[in-house]
Amino acid sequence: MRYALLVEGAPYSSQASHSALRFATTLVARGHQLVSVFFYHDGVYNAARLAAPPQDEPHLYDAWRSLHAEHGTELQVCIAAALRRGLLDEREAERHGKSGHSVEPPFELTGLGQLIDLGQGVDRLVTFAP
Amino acid sequence: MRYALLVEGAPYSSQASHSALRFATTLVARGHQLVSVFFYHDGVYNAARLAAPPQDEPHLYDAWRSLHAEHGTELQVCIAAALRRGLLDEREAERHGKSGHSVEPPFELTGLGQLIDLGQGVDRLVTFAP
Amino acid sequence: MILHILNRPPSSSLAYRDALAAMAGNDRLLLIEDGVMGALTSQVRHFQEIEGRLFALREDLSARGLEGQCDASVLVVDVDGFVSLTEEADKTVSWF
Amino acid sequence: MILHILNRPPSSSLAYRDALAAMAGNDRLLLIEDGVMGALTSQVRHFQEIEGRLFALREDLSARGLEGQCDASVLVVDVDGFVSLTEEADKTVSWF
Amino acid sequence: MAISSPSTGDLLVILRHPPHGSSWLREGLDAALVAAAFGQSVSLLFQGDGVLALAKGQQTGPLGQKGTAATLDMLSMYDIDSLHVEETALERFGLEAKQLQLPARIADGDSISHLLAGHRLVLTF
Amino acid sequence: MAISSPSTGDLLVILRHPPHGSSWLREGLDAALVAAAFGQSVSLLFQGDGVLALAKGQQTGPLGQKGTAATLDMLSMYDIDSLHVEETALERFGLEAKQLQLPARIADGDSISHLLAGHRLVLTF
Repeated sequence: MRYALLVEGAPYSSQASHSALRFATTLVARGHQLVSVFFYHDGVYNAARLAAPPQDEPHLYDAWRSLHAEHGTELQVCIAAALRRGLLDEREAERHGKSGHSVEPPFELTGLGQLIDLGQGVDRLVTFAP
Repeated sequence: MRYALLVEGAPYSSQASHSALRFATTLVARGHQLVSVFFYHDGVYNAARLAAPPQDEPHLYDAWRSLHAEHGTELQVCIAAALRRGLLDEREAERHGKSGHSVEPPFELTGLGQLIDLGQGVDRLVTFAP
Repeated sequence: MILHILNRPPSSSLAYRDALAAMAGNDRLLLIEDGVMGALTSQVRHFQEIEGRLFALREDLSARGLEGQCDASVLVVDVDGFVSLTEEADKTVSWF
Repeated sequence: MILHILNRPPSSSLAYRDALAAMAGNDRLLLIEDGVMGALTSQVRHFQEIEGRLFALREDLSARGLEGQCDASVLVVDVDGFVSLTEEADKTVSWF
Repeated sequence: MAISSPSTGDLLVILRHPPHGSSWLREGLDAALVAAAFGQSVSLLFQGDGVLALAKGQQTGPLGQKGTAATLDMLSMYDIDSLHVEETALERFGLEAKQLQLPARIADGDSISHLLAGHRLVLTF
Repeated sequence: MAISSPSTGDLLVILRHPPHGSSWLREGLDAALVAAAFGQSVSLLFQGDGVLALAKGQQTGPLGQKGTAATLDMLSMYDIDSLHVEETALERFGLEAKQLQLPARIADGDSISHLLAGHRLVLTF
């Protein structure tokens, strides 16, 4: 089946990201396709490229990147939720006249319409909330 | 009296930052001194320098900066809570080998001991949680 | 006297129960943010045991269009009154 | 059949009430994260009306040291079983 | 005003959080508006604390925080007129349907589960 | 093992959240450890869902998420031995004091309010 996940919890604040990653690797192992993870609400903080967790804790940012590298899963971040929270890619940073950026590929800022498309286009959408 | 605030909610996700700022301006207007605002838990996201909220919504990051500029209130961010969430100043970015930074003055990364110092050193510590 | 501050409504969160369990006989409780929903006449029974010591923040009631439905037993204060309550208390404790 | 997913415990959050109100007669409810506290024998009465359709995630029980206190009426599944439940359902709805 | 209330459609958005205290309500309404703009048939269910989204007389919050009352006025522009409000939640807050900012159909237990079953996608906020 | 339990001190940390589901518990324990390292007298109150922090047999979470059981073992190294656990919460979960990972004094309503009154600073997590 084709799956998508909706992640709405900030990393390290709630278990949502941990649960979603655990679910993601399991569903892929069962032969399903994970098309995309969409980040909304505080879930957008998962895309913060500078995350520097302690070495004895899971590195969630790297885990998302691995998911993309190994399974081609898209990492889509709601742009409206991200901008107000300080998560800008190079293009948005330039557009807002800011020096530096906080989001980079494979995470991509995208409209909320992508979530709606996913919800209708995949077989299962599973939400992990804080 | 000497006050400090503890802010634990992410901006735009919960009302905590709005409430704290409203309380802050009111207490200063009543003649009290606001020594410091300490950011912990998801409150550390208030220090994200790239925040770009819509123009018709309150700009919380700028509001914190004004509080510092007008009243000398320190803006202290728990460094352990910040690093794992991707909030690094120039020094920490260099120390972790990252290009770019996401926190800059007047926000300062500091140890949790500062919160304890504040709690014992001021007359009132008021917590705004998500 | 301690000022307790609660920002969750009793209609969805049981945080109010922990707050009440920790209150001494002369402590006060201030409802703020979504917590002001507890001040409605339909909800205020959850705070029956502290009648006379229950406050609600006027600005947060107004923003939600609830000022007219706030129970008469609740002491409504504005933000200036909130600061004043913290002055009068020995310390504050927040529940969420 | 819808798979409902709940991550809040009935001991502090009333989210379970909204989930139960939305469940049809053959829907299932899976407790995950802090929600697994609802599977304890001391708490499971909150889910009496859906006995036989109440699941709890084994890994989240174990992490909390609660596997031994999980009520016998609760169907315990591992993450593989969680994925399997989503396969069998028409869709999933999360409550928090 | 007539209240249309199909219990089927493309997307059901369940709104369980009250205005101002968090961004859940606004983010849920945004999802509904975007889906409608994409031509999907959208229903809203105001459940639990979410029924307070429909209270009359809401204002801006501290520092001018916008709230969601103005967004509700946009629903009809986007042809979202399948609005449902949980009966037990209305009773819990002592509200009556006629006191609400918008007309909404009263939903009891059975009609709520029918709403969930009747929509291709269900999102909770 | 003797349980000392002063109801007075510099800092009372109230822990109301269970392990793993959020970072509240860990961040509250961190605040307690830092205060103790600064030479302050610290008491802990496990209240509500927070009593589950004391459950035996906790393990790491998904992806190796650390949890807080190991941190509890550090409390005595920092001379934090004023531990209190809410009686009604223990009963709610069917737990008995002897089943807990660490010895803690049972706190009823009166002793909880005395704890709050007796500490210079109270932080809730």
